[in-house]
Amino acid sequence: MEIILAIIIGVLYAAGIYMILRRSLVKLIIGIILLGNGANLLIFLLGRITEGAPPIIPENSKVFLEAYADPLPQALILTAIVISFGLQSFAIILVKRAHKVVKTDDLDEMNATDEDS
Amino acid sequence: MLAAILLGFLFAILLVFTGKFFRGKLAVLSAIIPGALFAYFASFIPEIASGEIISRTYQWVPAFGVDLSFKLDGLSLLFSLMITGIGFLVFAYTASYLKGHKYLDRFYGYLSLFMAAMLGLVLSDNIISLFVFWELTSISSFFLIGFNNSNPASRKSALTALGITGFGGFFLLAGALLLGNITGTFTISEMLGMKEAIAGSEYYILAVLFIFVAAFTKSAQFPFHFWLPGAMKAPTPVSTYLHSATMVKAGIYLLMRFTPILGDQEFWNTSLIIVGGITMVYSAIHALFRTDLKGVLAYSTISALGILVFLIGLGTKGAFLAAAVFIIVHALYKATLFLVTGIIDHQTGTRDVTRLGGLRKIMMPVAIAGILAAISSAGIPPSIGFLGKELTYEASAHAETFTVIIVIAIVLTKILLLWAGFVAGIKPFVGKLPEAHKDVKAPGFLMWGPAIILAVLGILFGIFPKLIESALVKPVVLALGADASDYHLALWHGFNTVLLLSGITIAVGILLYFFVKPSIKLENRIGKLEFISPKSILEKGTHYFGVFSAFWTNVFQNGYLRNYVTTIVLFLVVLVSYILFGTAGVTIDYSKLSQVTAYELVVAIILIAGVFYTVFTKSRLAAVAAMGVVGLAICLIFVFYSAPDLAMTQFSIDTLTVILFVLVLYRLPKYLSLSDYKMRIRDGILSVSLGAIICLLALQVLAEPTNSEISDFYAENAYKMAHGKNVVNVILVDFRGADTLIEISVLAIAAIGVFGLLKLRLKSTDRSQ
Amino acid sequence: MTQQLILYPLLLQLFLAILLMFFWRKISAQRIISMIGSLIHLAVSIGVFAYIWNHGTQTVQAGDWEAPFGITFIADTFAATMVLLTSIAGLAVSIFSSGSVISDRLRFGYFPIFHFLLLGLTGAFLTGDIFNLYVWFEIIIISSFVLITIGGEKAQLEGAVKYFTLNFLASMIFLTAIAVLYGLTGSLNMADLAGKVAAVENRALVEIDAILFLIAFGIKSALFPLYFWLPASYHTPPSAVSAIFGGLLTKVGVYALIRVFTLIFVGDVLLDQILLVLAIFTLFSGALGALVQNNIRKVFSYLIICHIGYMIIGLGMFTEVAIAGAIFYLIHDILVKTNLFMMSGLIYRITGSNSMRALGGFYANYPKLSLLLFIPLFSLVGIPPLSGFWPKISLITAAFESESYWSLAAIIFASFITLVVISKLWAEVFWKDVQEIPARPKFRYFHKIRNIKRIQIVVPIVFLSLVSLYVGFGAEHIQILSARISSELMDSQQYIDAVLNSQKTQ
Amino acid sequence: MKSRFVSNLLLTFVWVALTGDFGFPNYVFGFIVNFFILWVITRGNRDARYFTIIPKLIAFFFYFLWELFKANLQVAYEVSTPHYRMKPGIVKVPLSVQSNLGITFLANMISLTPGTLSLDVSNDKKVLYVHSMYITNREEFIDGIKNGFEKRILEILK
Amino acid sequence: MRTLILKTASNYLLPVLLVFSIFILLRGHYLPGGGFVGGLIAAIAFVLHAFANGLDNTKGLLRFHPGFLMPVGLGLAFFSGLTPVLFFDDPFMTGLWFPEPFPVIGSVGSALFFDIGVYLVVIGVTLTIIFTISESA
Amino acid sequence: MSSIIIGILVTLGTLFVLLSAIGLIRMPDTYMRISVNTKAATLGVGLILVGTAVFFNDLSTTSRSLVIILFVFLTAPVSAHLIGRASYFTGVKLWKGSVVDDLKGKYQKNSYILKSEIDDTPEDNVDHTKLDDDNK
Amino acid sequence: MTLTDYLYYVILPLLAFSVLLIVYRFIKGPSIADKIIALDVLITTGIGIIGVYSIIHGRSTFLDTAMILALIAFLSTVAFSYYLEKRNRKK
Ligand code: NA
Ligand code: NA
Repeated sequence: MEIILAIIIGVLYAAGIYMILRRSLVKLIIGIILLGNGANLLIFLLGRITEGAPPIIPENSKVFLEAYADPLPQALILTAIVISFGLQSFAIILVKRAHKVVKTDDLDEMNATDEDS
Repeated sequence: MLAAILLGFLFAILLVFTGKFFRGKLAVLSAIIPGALFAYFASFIPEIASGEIISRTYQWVPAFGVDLSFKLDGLSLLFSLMITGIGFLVFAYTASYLKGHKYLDRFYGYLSLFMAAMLGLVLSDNIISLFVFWELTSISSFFLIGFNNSNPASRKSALTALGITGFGGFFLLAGALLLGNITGTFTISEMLGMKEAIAGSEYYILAVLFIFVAAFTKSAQFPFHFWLPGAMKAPTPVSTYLHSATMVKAGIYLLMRFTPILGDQEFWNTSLIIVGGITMVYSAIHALFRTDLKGVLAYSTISALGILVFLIGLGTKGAFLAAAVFIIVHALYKATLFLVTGIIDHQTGTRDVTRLGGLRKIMMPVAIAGILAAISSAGIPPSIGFLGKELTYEASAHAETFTVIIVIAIVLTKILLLWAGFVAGIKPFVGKLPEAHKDVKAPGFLMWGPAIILAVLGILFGIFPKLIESALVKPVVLALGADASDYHLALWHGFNTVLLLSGITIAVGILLYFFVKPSIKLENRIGKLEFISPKSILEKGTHYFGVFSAFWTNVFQNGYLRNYVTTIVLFLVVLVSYILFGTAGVTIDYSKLSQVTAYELVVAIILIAGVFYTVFTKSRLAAVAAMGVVGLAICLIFVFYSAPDLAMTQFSIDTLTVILFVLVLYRLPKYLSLSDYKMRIRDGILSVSLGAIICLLALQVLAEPTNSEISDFYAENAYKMAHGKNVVNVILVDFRGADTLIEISVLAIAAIGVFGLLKLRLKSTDRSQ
Repeated sequence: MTQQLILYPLLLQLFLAILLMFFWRKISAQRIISMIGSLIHLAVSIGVFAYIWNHGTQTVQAGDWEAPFGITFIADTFAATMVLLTSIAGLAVSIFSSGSVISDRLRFGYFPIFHFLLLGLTGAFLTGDIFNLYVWFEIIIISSFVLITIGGEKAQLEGAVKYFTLNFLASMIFLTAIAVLYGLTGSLNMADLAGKVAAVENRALVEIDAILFLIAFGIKSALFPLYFWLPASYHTPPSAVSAIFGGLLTKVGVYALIRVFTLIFVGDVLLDQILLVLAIFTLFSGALGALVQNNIRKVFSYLIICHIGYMIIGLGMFTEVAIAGAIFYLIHDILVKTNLFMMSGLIYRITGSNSMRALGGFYANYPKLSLLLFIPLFSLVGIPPLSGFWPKISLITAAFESESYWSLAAIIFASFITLVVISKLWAEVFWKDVQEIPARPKFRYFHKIRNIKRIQIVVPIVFLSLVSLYVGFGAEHIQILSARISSELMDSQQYIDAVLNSQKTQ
Repeated sequence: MKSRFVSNLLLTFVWVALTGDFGFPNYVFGFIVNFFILWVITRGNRDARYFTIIPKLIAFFFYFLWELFKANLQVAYEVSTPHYRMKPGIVKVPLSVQSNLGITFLANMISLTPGTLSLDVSNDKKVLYVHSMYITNREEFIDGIKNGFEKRILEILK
Repeated sequence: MRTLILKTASNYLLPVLLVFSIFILLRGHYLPGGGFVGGLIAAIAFVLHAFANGLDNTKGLLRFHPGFLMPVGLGLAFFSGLTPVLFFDDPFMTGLWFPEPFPVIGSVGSALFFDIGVYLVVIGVTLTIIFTISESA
Repeated sequence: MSSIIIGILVTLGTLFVLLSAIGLIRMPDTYMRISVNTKAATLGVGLILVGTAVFFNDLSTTSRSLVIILFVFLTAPVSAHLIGRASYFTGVKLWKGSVVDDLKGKYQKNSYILKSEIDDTPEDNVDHTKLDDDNK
Repeated sequence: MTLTDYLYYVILPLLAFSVLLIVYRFIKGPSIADKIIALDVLITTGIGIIGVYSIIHGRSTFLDTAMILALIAFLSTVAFSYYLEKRNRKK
């Protein structure tokens, strides 16, 4: 499965960047979300995956009795997911405002700040 | 000695706060400072003449080996006296010249700053602190040259001067550090003993080149000379001070200071002779084509500096002697001529020599000063100029190679300089007084006094050379590493070739003066050749450099976000694939990977289908819905691989994101497809390469052995020590609780940001505040 | 209580941020809390610095979980210095903000976010955990997103879209790098990683991971060719915001680069070469960019990029002298860049413009202010003995020692262009005759605002100018500090011991 | 007051079911938690009425299951055979139930039964618009609903 | 949305979802769940209510601006981490636990208060964002 | 024994899910697709979860399974109603074989107030011919 | 054949096949409502898959995720409907 997950991650990275490279504001956000998912899955995969063994200590035991998945990457991803959520919400609103104020859908037309002034 | 240097700085700072006080009649009082300093340095003459060297060292930044160590030997004494002596006269002169000027206090501030920096420069025995003062002279001269800063030309020449001398400054720093690197010390007097080591070092040429660039830029040597005529935009006291005795001589000082360390090498000598030679001839010729008095003086100054460089390059005892004398000669007559020019300009309002004449009738004392200075400049006996010229010819005639060319060059230069001296010192005073100048008033004593003093000194030292011989000249030669104790300065050395050359020079020079009058026609004629001058080449260069800068900047900072992203991703792809494919080689160890199962495959397929649909659909809403499909697939992946917490969070957050999208979606732009086909292909290739690289990288990493030390610790202690069984949650709230605390702060900030973005509407008056 | 001392700057900032949120609409109270809090923060940071200086590197294991299992906070001399600089710049900008940021912005959380930003910076300097560093980076970028958009003007929003996207990209690359690092070593503690990364057999993967870190931090620190977000956005927000951005934001990227490349990825020739090449191009591009700008804030923006090159060139040469130079430059640059952006704000307040073409006559009209502004401007140029000069001694010396002549050329080139740019700026803004800038009705010109506000705007500039004068004239102290930091960085064993062996000795 | 107490009790049962811990402390804790929640949301549902007649509910449940199963088979047949035999359409069903809860309950039951879908309730709460796949006889269809689900719901909610 | 069905359903779903969210919050230390997910579910409950009943009704229900939960939650989380520093001179965020486990909840310690802080912040943040957007959409 | 019960429950559930999936493909218009799916999938999942409850045979799992079933059965019809109604006024047409449309002309344009009788203001009402979909 | 094998080799592929059909409908549309309903069914099916999966692995923990799915999948449908209503009203 690792190989499939690796391909999925590759697809998410590729799609994320591809969408960011479009000129449309909405596509930019979607690209950001896809890229974020890709990065999270990468942590997940590289922290090594285990099937059917959540890192939860059984009810009547103080330690794990059998194999368990590495909990640390999961905690990291949780943190990353929540942070990405904050960033994405902000991005969505930023784009909405930018669209309203700058009055363009086209990122290519948002280059006034790079021009000499 | 530190106090002596700091005095100028302190005075400058004082002026910031007490400026009003010195703006009025009391301005002349500020001359007390250079005057006192002159007296202070003059008191060292006997000691220095007897061969002593006075040193003082103050700790500053020992961590860098940078001290404020000062050394007063013959060379620095001569310069100190010129700096303070001429400084004294210029300070006094200014009080009258800029009388009532709104910013007189500032002017004195810059002058004092400059004087102090100059003193520090010539007294420093630490090459880094020398550099510090060197830069301070550049920056204070920037302010002096740009004093009339409302005039664009003035600003431009200040910028040019700072640009050129600043440019040279960096080379001085590089040279200093290189020398420090070779010798292990920044103290100049310690370097003296390491002459051989330096010359033998593989970095010798480089070090010398660095020092040369510094000296040549500061002392206006070809092809860096053109900032100097431009600097004539400054008020005349500035020109007097900077260009006769001080700033432009800093480069000369530097070369002299390093002669005993770097000199006596073929590269050193030949380069100096060539550069000095070209400079003196080139600019002496140029002087011929000027009508502005200050222009004439500027070019003759450059030429004189060329002579000095040339003499240092000759490197013989005689040459050093000639250089030492010529420094004094030049300081005296050039300062006089500048002062005189300043008076003329101040009284008549013009410096155009073609429109000047007969002024002796109005300002006799000035005329006397001018004529005496011209005589000295022409090297006519009994002026000290004659002495200087004789010594120069003597040294040239003893040059080891290309003697004839050298002699012709120096004689030609001297002839032209005679012309220049006469034009500046005599021409305005003789002949008929133009109608326009009938009502010109005579200048006050504060103006002509300093000129007369300097002019008279020029004659006095010529008649009584003993006055300066052992006091000033010989200690300089000693400081340059030669012993001239057996030599005696005198006007008369009997009939010889040198005297013959002198005669020819004076005769031809005077003839030239009578036959070639300065004229606009001449000036325009040379103007046509301006396009090949270093100045215009540099200006063109600067222009194209600006064009290039704009081009380079706009290539990268082109305003298109997608290009920025492309560059970054391309950079990543290229670097990573270089290592991945170039040095490592990709191998995938399938044995370490687990089996692919059917339902996993299906999850993968729906995820990829969702992604592709998101990317290629033309509807925003469908794209958002497809993101939901992707989110569900990821959630299922988390479930399949034992991460229920993640699955829950991922799904909740996905749903919230969908809600967010939906709430703003109809305010968002349409899901446009703006890129053309070619761009899509290009971006597609780039994105796919990134995806492929990440995929391969992941597989490579998976083939590496794992280390579960940390997760084992968590598993072991989650319940026993942290009282929890959901290890993920225990990590989040306990083992790595700090992460979580920050993370919720991130959320709170995002919420505040959203709130502000949507609710804050600035009134139009508050825009951009 | 001294055991926890190094956490106090962090805890204080977090406390301030939360406290300020409780005072949401009471902006006068916010101003006072922010200024007093920043003052206390400075005092605490000085305390921390003094303690580290006297007692050496200190660590705190958050949650009392021994390293490498919990999150380690560690203050070596480098970190303590950065925290101190943050508090100095923070205090200055806090006062400056009180005077210059309009109340509408303050009503929407300016001060809480500002202190969250300082919190993030402090945390990034103090953490000894790579993922924790990521989280601090996120708090920094989200705060900066909010600060850069607060007010939501057109230019701000345009700049912010780029700023956001590229910084988000950096975060993702950072995350990717952490994923690879964790996959290779199973650890996140930086001291622990130092040993574990060295033990990884597949060096190519380590190299690739280092490249990923380089790009992630390179974007943050505005290295060539990753700097685009900076010139696109730094001139758009209120100048108080630009000030803290210009002074500290890129520097935290530099800090991370230095940290990671002296502790975890050490001794890789290829990486050092890449760093050098990037640094040289950074110096070059930044300088050229600065040369062609007209808006003074844009000039400073490009100069930020340019001067990042000095620090990275020091890291790339990787000798003790070179890194000491980089550190010295870092210290100098934080103070001066913060000051310069505040200065641009002052100029804007006075004239209503930041365009060099439009401005003029400053020297004639505000001589004392001009002399004040001379200090940061020419400190930046490195006119000796002002602060920017000294680090060049180390850098050029290092260039000779490592025979890196391209570096030498780049250093001289960049210094020269900086000189040209700043003197041109001086001539235009200060010397040129005053131009008629159309008066803006209702604009809160400097002469129209209350006295206390004027003081709040000028005092921080004076304060930072004095500090940079101290750096210049007291270069001895700074150089000793830089050299000590450099030697600590080059000999990372003591850092590792402080983290991993502290429990064993207790 | 009474209804709030009842809902509090009901929610306590939900809580206990969720946690799967039937110990007494859990009841107490669940009660406290739910009391707090009701305190927070109290304004929204003053007109709340809860089902109290458990047997009727159970009977209804089995009736519903039967309807569900029956209709599912019909749909299964439809889906798995090649030709369409449907006569779909939207039918207006007049409502006898008055309360919001009743209407919602009815509409949902109709939706849950295969082949029919409650599209919307008119704003005056008089009619329910139902989409059905088999409208052979319009009146028969309406009667089926009125005598089936609606009747039972009216009984329960009485 | 003017739909009676949704309105009625959401009024019944709201308390259920809130109960559920607290349930998820409290069991997080033992089973999947915790402050994040709990907070998200609580927020989603209110959002659902807002969709069905209109924003003003939901806001009326809450009685205070949801943004207020952010400093409260942050303060709680911060304070639970600070307690060991202030009172026990232990490092920041050191876990403090009551010696005996409580019924239902299990062991009670600073981590629980921390998680409650997280819960409040997540509710505050999510609702602030969504309410703000709804208001200005 | 319990395995067989579980097997039957899960198999039935899965078949219902499959049925709804096929229905989703086969049904000719959106309303019928909604109609088919809301139930088949719901019933299917319900059966699978009953199977799960039987399998684990403990209180906590059973109660969780029941809660899921409850949630699914509570929300599915509401979803169906929402999406069905939205389909109607966004202009999704009934299958050509439909025999009756009592809803026609009863949604007021813009406000989507739904009337129980057709009144005399037809110009206010939703007009299917002029609405388009996001897809187009 | 054990129960686990049966679930793994018969039931899961069947559910997977259902998922593919649903995704097909999602992509095909044609109306946005079809996509939304497909997404809804997909999530419901996901709940079923999780149920089966938890039997296979004997870990009831996964049901918690199913619980979340059941609860909040609803909300995205609500949101989409809300959008459709708002969007059309705006026209
Ligand atoms: Na190291
Ligand atoms: Na959790």
